[in-house]
Amino acid sequence: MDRRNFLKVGALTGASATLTSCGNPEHQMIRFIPEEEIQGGIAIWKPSVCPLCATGCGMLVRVVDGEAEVIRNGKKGLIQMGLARKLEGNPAHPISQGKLCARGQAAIQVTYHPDRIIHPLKRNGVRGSGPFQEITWDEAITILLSQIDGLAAAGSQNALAFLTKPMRGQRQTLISRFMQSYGAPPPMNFDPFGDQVLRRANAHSFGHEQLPTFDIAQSRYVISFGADFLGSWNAAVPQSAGYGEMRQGKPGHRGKFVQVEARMSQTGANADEWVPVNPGTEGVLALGMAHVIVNLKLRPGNLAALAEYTPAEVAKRTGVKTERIERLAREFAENSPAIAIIGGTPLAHTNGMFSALAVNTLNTLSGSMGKPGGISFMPQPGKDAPPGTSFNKFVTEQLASPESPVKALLLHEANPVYGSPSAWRVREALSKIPFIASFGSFIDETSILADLVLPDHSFLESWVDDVPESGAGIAVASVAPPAMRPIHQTRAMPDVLLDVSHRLAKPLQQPLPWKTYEEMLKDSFESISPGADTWNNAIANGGVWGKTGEPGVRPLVPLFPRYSEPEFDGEGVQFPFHFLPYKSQSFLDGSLAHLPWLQELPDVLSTAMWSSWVEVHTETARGLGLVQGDVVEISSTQGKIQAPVLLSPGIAPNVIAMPMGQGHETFTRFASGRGANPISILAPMAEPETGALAWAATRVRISKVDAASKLILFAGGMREHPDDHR
Amino acid sequence: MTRKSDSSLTDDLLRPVFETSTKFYVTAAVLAVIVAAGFGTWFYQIYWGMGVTGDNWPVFWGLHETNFVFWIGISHAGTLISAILRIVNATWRRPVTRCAEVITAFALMIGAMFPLVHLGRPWLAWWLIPYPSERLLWPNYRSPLVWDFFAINTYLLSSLLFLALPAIPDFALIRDRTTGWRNWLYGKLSLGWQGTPRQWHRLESAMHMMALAIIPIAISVHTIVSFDFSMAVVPMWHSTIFGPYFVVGAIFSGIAALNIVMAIVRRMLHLEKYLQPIHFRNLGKLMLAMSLLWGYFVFNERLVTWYGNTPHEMAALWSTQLGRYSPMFWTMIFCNFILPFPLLTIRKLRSITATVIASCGVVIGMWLERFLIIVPSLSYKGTSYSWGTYLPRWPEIVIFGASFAAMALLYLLFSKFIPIISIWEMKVGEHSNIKVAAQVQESEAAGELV
Amino acid sequence: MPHKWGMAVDLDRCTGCEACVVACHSENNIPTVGETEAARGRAMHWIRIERYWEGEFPEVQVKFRPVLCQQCDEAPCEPVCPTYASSHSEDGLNSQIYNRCIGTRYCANACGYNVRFFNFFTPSWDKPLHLQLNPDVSVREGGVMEKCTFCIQRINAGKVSAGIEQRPLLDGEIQPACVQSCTANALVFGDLADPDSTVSKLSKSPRGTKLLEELGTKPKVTYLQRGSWDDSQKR
Amino acid sequence: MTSMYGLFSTPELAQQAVDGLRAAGVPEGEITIQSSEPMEEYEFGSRDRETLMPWNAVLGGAIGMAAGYFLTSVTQKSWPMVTGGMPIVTNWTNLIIIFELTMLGAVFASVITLLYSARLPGRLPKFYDAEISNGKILVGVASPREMEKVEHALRASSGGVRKLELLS
Amino acid sequence: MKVIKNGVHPHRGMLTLLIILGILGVVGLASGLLFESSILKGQPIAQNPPVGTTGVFTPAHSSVSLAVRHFFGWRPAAVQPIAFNHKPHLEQAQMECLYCHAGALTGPRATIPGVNSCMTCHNTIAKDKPAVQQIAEYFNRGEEIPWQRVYGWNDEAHLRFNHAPHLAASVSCGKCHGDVGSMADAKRIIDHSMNFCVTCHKEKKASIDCVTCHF
Repeated sequence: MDRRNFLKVGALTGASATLTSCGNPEHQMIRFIPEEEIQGGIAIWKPSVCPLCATGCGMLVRVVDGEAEVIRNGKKGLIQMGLARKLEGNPAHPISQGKLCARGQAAIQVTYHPDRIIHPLKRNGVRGSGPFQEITWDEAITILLSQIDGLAAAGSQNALAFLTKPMRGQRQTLISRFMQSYGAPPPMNFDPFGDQVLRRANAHSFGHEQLPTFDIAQSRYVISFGADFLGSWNAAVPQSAGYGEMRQGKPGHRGKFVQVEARMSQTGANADEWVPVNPGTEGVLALGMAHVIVNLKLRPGNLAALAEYTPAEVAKRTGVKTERIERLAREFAENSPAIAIIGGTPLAHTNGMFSALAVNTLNTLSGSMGKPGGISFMPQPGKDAPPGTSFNKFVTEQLASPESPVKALLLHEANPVYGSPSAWRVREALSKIPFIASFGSFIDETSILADLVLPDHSFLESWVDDVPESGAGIAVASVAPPAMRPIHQTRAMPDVLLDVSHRLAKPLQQPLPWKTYEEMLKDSFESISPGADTWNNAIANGGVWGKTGEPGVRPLVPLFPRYSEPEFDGEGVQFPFHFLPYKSQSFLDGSLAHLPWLQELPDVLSTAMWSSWVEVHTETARGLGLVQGDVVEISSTQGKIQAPVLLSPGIAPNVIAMPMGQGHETFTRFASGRGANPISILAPMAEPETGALAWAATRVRISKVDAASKLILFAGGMREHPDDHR
Repeated sequence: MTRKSDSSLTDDLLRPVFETSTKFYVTAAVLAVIVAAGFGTWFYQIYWGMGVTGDNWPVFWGLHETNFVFWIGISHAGTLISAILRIVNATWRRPVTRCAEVITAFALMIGAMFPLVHLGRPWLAWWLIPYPSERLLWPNYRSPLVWDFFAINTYLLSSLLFLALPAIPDFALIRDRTTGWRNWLYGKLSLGWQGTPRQWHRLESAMHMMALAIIPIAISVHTIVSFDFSMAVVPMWHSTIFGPYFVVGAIFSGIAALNIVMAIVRRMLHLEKYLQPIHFRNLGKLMLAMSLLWGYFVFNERLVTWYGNTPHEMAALWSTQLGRYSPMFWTMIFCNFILPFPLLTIRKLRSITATVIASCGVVIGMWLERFLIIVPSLSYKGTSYSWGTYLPRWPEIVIFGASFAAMALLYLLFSKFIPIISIWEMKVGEHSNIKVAAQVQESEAAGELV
Repeated sequence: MPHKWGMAVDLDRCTGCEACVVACHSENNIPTVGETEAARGRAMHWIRIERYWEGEFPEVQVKFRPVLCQQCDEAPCEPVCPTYASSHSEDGLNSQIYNRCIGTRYCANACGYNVRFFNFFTPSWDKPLHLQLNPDVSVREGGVMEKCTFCIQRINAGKVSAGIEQRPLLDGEIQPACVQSCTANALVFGDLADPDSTVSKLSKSPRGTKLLEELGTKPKVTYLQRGSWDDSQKR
Repeated sequence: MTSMYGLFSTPELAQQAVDGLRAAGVPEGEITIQSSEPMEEYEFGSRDRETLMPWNAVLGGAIGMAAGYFLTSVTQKSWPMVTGGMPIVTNWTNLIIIFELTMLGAVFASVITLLYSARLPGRLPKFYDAEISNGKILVGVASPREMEKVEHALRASSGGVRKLELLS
Repeated sequence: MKVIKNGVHPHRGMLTLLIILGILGVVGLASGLLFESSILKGQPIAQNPPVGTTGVFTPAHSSVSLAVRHFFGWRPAAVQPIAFNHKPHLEQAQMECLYCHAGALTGPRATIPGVNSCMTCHNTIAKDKPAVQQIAEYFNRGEEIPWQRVYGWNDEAHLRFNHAPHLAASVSCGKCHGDVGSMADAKRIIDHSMNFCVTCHKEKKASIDCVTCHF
């Protein structure tokens, strides 16, 4: 053979013990022949998609060869394989624009997590107590088949349920098709801190039941009502990129940013003006501004509809000074394009819908809808599957009913036992279900209830696809092949599902004709944009994107919502403080608490690591005789938790706030038994129209308890120039 | 004068060498165990890593470094003082010099251990030795730690010689009074000393030359130790008075240590006849002078910082005056200033006991001073976000304790094998007993004046 | 012609998202010390976002400032090292040579910015987390000082490839992990020796300041102070 | 051959003996004196005092200084390392090393001079007498030419005189 | 050029000292452990069912003896599982080093060839030779041959060597690896000491910056 050819073969097998040094015990292990083409020591970049939040950033994965412990035909040994080493944003991808947030970069630890489930498991003891035993994939799939066929045989197909975290793209399609063609109800998704309220409001105002996309880069004035849009809310990465441009991207034009909220978030920390308001009155302030704008004829509008929102009245309700309201309104109108953003806490009150609509009204008045520097909605190519019902209080009540309507539950990466108020009694409800199979990669509070565990590949080991809901002005459909070969005996959930669907007693060949998920993706992408090498380009670039269809916004006359008073659980005398749980910058709603990098990442405002805390205003604390690190008991009508106090000047004196994410009972060695879970003491309040959990509608009291503080702070001083004692 | 006193004197001073009580063995054993524990802890620290100490970010230096400065300071008791006294030819020095020089030798050895103890990778410490290596690299002569290396070794070598040379005639003495292995051993040690006028004279003049050389060396050593801190741009460290400040502090703590040691030796070896109140009184006066000097330096340091009022320096300053470290600071002021002052000035109080009490206070106070120089500055360095604090953990404390045990043990063994008071110098002293007596009168007169 | 690597940090863009912090951990094999050690103040973050409160409620503001090794031209950390473990590279970086470090921790004390971190224990990774480690970067053992290197492995790799292709390095060709990941493009890295590079231009900006300039360490990191709404109104 | 010495209980007697020996015409160089302490107040105790020690010390210091200078500057040049924007050869700091080595040189020089000129370490002469360390002062002559004169001279000042047969 | 007989080390003088310290070290650990239990323990595993991976990766030496060996630079000569002979490959077969050590041209690591690349030739050539049959056995078992590295540095050298630029600067393989063609099995005949590298770097006007190699 000729030389080039030979070199290729040489490269194919590549190096041996070059990374591990001499004397390393791994040397005694046998080494298997590599199963892929490897260039020893050379880094390759492969596209992928970040699975951690709803943004759907496109990533590039840096793959360098290394030696992994694997099991091949029963023998343990080392194999040289391409290993993902680092995640970076995909510069070509319209959402991530080459960037990736802290969480996204830590996603790589999901793949290499020491507590990842490495083979199928079968429950082996009392449900929920933990002990599992290893089984083979054949056994596992047989069990699953028998259960599902059993239901079919009994004619109770509708007793099969599928519970997932919010899903998009072809995975969502696959699951709902599977359920539909089997004859089961559509899959449920669990997302209590999602934005159903805002989506619904947008449907009312703009005809899109979807999260908005903000062109912050082009806008000159951004006012945000409680939205942590630079940290944990909506498409944080592209929003941050836009924010940077708004600040310094346009010479001579430094856009202004105002944040309205009761507790300073990471986003609020960047604001030029931080406007604390009484919880639940954000919408009032928005309409107050609208009133001023219309009143001053800065924009045409129906003043009568806003009659009750005179600055004086609004000032009384919100606690913001009249002149400030007037000034903000004028600035907002005079510096177009201007954007008003609402998200997070304001929507988590019982009057969330009102606030959302109020802010939408403000946006409509500003006239920057659908324009550069304004708000638009992303086209959703290939989105044929219905979103699926949301798993909430009402569902749990049905499940908890003596005769549980669900006989078999398929679980995928949803953790309602941890993520819902204890008042929902999710654990009890799920325990009633005779059979639970989990596809998740970790044992958490919910999947520990499973009878059967079929561990999924990590996103780096499997085909990934996504259709982002917001974050870019153009249509985006991401797709990527596995970045590396699986390191454990896991199988991709979609493949398992397809396999099962074909091996059922009544095979679902017709609705799900594909052998593998890859084929399914290929078909769908070729249907999105027909073309010879669409598919190859897509998997090479990490997706397809472009101007398919206009970012449609139904032009609307401003719609003026009727005011509804926010309701709170627990009356003011006994429970003097508003309790604001908020999505942790590191762990979001808690699904990322198992990643050591994020545990050790100092929260940017509190600088806390490895701990949970409760933020109390400095003065309030002085009143209660509390100092930094004192452990307090936080009690609501629903229960009590303990957490160390963190003094903060950036929170309203009548509010205490606590980050979500810690307080896991069972979630890997890094998260288990650490800190407290604020969600557990939330009252089961709901936003009436959508039934979404109103997680900011709980009032609490705090009292000092005698306990060792677990507050670990990275920083010493709070202020740059501490006052001296001369 | 009569020559008989000679032999009796010789017998007194040699008694400890020849007679060994069980008390000796017990004490030695106990001390040895403590020292072993210290070494044990050190190797525990080497095995697991520096993390077993309380050091952290940003306070990377703690107890080990404090002890380093402290012991080097103590070492300034002996050689320096005896060298000065030698040059001014103060005859009352004769019984004191060797006790003092021994302190120097051992305190230095112990002090020089701590830079090794505090290293993250002590097995590489020999990279400080300048020698042509296959790495083609040499030590960095800009680093105060390398200066330390040179200065401390110079000081140690010359102190050891300064201690060893005048011991030769005493070895000869023991040689002549012993048989068997002792005779052999001391024969070797005495290098065949005969005591011809020539030898006596050369010895005297060599001691004189070395005394001249050792004074600047000693001063340079503690100045360089102070450079370890003052070279770094750290609040309260980066100051030009550190050199003299440290030297004074060193002599201060040194004299205190000497007083304590002398008192113990006096009691344990029954040398009341030779170590008389006069010696304690004179050293006490020296100590008082140092106390005043020290107080003056502390005042300067604080005033200048306070007046300068740069933000992070103020933080470090106030943490010692009113803040987290203030209890230690005020204890230090009490021990180093308020306590010794009356005890050493008021004649009625002035006794050996009083001097020793004062000395104990000073030793404690000076240790605190070193801690207060190192830790608060590091705690309040740089941007306030990165401020920190420090608490020692058991390994540091054990090693700290062991260092004292080591000092005691070495001293005990030394006094076992070598007369702790230079016999031939005492004999020379005997010739001028009258003169000494006269001096006593003088000094007491001086005492009344105070 | 030797390079002079420098960085500009636009405090007006920085959102405090801390993407840089995790990027740095991921790129440079920085150990995760764990809860106990973190509680003892041994957490390692080569780059950190300093947070300062200003004013009182309700008129309260926060200032974020990413702090990493300032790669001083006249670095206090360098001369104090007895073994040259911390010395100046040809490109003006404060290079930290792990194998030469004997662990005096003197450099960390001399550093006015507290950006040096010490391996108090030999780090460990629960398997298979170690499969993520970057093979282009050393894994430091206990007793060794470490700090931000401006991702020297990326700089060297860039130089090597440029050298093999016999072409000059392009501005922006080399990006440290933090710069690459910065979501708001607040961090800019480049060659200060090249007057046309973006970083040189930014470093000359009127908003530019140096951290603790009074120490006279001549940092190569420039901080562009936040602008204010009123300025942009005046323009 | 024989040599002869006397042991004297007081320096005065020793002085007499020495004078006597001189009178007997014994050359200065042949008179041996040994004592357990310096006798500088007495004529016999202050013999051959002249020494080059101070000059040797200075010389040693000079050598040390030179060594210090070369060690520092040469090694610094051998691999030019830049630290903290300082010059390659940093004389300010090198001065410290130079100083220490100078002092070390001086100390060593004076010690070496001592050992050399005091003939240390050496072997004990055959007629050393342990009585010396009890305060006796030895005055003697190794293998005198006129034995009687010496003996007479020594006896003149009261002191036990011993005669030794030296086999050498 | 210094020739190494197995286990010549740069600093023998430290041996005695180290032994003494070693003895004291044992005493030390004993007494130390009285006070405190293991430091290097991983995160506490709370109520997690044991489903994950076990074991810990650390750059610490696996044993004290290994640490000592590294410290003195003692390293036994590589003993290969199969008596591989470079000579015929380079002389008869006229192959170049880069045929098998292909990585050197493009990347940091020269790469020791895997069994696959042996078989590309040896499934036809010299099949009767016992050594080749051994190779075939490995191949059929689906295993790599556990070749041992001949050169290379200890981890604590923190050396990031990259072959590519050296080849680009047309440094011959023999310069650092000797004339492997003339040896039966490759021996470590050149001491890759810092002196060796730096001297050549100086000759070639290459950078002698510390961070060129150590990072």
